Amino acid sequence: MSSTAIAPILRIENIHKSFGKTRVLTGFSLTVQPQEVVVLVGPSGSGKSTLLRCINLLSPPDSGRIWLEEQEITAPGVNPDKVRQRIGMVFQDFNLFNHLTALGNVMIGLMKVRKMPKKEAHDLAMFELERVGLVDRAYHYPAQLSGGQKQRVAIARALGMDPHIMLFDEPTSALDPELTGEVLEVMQQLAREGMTMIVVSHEMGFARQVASRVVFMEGGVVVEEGPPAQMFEQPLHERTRAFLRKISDMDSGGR
Amino acid sequence: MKKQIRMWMLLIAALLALSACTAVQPTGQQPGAASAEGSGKLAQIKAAGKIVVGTSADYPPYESIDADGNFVGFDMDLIRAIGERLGVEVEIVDMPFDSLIAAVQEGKIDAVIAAMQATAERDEKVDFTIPYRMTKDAFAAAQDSTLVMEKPEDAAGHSIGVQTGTVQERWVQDNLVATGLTPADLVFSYERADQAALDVANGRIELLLMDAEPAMELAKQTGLKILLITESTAEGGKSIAIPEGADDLKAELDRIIQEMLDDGTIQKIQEAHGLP
Amino acid sequence: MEFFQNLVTTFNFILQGVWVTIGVTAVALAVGLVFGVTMAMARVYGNPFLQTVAAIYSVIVRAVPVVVIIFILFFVIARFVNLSPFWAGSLALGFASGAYQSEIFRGAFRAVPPGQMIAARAIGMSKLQAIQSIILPQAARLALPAWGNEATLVLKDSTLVFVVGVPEILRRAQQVSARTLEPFLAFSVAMLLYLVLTLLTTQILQWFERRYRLQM
Amino acid sequence: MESFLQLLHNAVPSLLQGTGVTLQIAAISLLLGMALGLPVGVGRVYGPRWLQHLLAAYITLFQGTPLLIQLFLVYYGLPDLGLTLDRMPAAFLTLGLNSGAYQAEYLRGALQSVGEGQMTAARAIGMGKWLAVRTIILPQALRLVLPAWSNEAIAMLKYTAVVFLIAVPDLMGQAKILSSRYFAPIPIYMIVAVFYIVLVGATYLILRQLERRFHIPGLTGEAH
Repeated sequence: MSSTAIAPILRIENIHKSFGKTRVLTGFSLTVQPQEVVVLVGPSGSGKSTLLRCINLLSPPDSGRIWLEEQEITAPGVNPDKVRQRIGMVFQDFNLFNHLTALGNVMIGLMKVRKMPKKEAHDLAMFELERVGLVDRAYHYPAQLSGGQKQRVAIARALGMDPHIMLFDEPTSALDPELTGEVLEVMQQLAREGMTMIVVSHEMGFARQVASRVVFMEGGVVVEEGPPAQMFEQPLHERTRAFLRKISDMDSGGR
Repeated sequence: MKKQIRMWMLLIAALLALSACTAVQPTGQQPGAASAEGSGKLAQIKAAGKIVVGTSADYPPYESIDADGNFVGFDMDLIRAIGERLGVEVEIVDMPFDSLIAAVQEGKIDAVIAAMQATAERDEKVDFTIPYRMTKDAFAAAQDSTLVMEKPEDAAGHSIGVQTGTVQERWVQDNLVATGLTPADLVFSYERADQAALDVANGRIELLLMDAEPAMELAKQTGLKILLITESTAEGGKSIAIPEGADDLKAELDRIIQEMLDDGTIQKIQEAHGLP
Repeated sequence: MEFFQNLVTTFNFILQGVWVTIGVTAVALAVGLVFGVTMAMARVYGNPFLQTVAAIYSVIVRAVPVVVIIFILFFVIARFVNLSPFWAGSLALGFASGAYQSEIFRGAFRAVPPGQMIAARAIGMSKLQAIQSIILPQAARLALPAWGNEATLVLKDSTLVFVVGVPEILRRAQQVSARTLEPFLAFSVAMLLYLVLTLLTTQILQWFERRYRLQM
Repeated sequence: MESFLQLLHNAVPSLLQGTGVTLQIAAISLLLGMALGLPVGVGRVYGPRWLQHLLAAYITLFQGTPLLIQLFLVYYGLPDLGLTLDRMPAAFLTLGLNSGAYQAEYLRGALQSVGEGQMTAARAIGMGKWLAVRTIILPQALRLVLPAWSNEAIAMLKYTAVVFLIAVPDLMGQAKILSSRYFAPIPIYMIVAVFYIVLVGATYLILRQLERRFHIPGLTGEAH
């Protein structure tokens, strides 16, 4: 993969997804290059979360094709479990395994999915917890952690699987405002380390600083995309402008 | 935790005390008081116009239930005939055999007719009329059983079923278990005689000990064979049980039974039910 | 053909026990309701003495098998009044159910927000009035799902009164099987009849629940 | 009082024997019920549609009918079909099948209350469905089900009291024999009631300890 920098890590082509009669994705396409940080914005119901779930096949698209590192993962016969190991995912409401400690949350995938011996899994899990700055919370259960800490454990859990790309589904929107910083910091650090990331978020500050590209989607398709500077200063579409103005206002108003 | 344990202990102590109190009551009853209360028994029954009689309707040809749910059998016809002579209606109540004595004691029923034998032990709790029929017991086994019995003690060491609260249960406990001939865990006390018979037929137990005639009847129905008919396990004859101290009732019933024995009424009813 | 005839005979014979089963269940539930609500009220709103009495009743009765309670009460009741096995058995079953129902209603009383009681007292109601007209109607609705569950349990436990000779479904099944010597047929029919009864009860209770659901 | 002590003296040895039988039946049936309830509960939630229906039918049958009829059908009825079980196996089987239905339902409730997010997260790190059920969902559900399971254990202890009707000499069976032997039903059944209270009380305290030992902060089922 690293031999040609031009080869995209992810290519999404014209995917459709409906739930019953509700059409959520209506011909969505996107290409992501290695080490890119793509921030996905759009009004609620525009299909952002569904898109992430399509990418790691948690809910496979009805039609259209997706390539991950030049392998078509929507092709029949592909084992979705194997695909997901290469895609890390972080959820809005953390979804930490409630019966396991922070350490256990990171270890379980290593042992059960990557089949690591316990000792090795332990060491790697500790390393990942250190990456998110939570070694001192290793033996705490989820209920004993703050929201921000939970989300950092969730990130460590995803990182433990050694993903080639990370998906973040509104990682800070369930957090109290004062706790978002620690999570965004970890994400920023990941970006610096060269992790490819697709982030659904309305944290405009983060988008401005970290994103290589901002994608505005609405009605299940990409309306407009571009580098943050361009998207925030002079978006082409009126709808993009209106939306970004609204959330910028909310952003500043909230602080 | 400690508090909980203490509470449990308290509860248990209270309950034990309570059961101790109730235990004293029935046995501690003044004989005088009991007979005073019982002296009106016959009058009570006459006044009510009916006598309530308990039975355990699982014992053909003595007592069973027919297709329409009526009580039929020798005992049933007999008690109805007695009721006629008493000049009262007869109401029959079906209950487990082992509850019958207690039910009389507690005054739930006025009398018991259930192929019951007047044993000394039962006589301490209730009174009995003169016997209306002498009986024998029978040992039954499955058709393919190779067991041969010449005397009751030959049952030693074989699994055996009896009905709870019967004299046969008592005999087995006293003569086979207490003497070490049969281990206690080979003796099974059944709620109903017919269930014990079914278990012999199904091969779950080897032997069944019960009254001879019902045993023969059940043996016919469930395909058992009778190994031994004996008098030595049975004591006395079949009597009607009535509350302790109900002397007037006893006198009247004794008189009627003697009359029926003399005039051949009982013989006739016996024959109607195939009893020799 | 013979099997069919047997089936009809057996079915008809056992069917007569259905009404007895329903009767026992209804009486036991009603008795249990009276005991349960009274004891729950004593437990939640009573003075320490009443609270203790109600707690002991609930704990002891629920720690003892229902069949043991039936045996004890069958003989205890007989000591005081002359009741038929049907009434004695039903009362005993009701006494047992009362303990379980008292737990259900205790939970329901507790689930009614305390503000309700305060508000009722504030408009000048006495404690008993408040319980009667404000707390009880709300608690009853809250208790309905658990109570429905208890109702089906009592329906099933009503087989236990067969030990004191009540001619309900199981007793009749046993009687007919003693005659026809086809226990499998007899008990299967009994089982089927029971299945119909419980499913029917569940349906009725669900309808009630939907009708009287309280938005809280 | 003296006669009561005499009665107690006569009754206690056989009642202790009966207690042993009662405990044995309760324990084995409970374990059997668990061995059955676990796969049935999981299959009821995660199995294919046809299996879910089949398991639902099993549960309805055993929850919708009295234990006593089930016991009679197994013990007295099955020999008609050529299957003659001895009394103890019949007791284990019936109580086990019955408890299995209840345990499956409790587990189903617990599994469903674990929450979608746990499954999604497990799938997201590449776990297969069954691996996720085994390592993520089930360990949580089993802890959630522990209180219900404790209740079931106590209920089982009490429900064993019907096996005397197939001539098993359990606590209740011994009581029946004793009460007709000494013609003292009320005191005998009261003593037996005390026995059951002690058994149930001890079981309750032990299970409470167990629940405490397996407690995990925040895992109460209400979190969702």
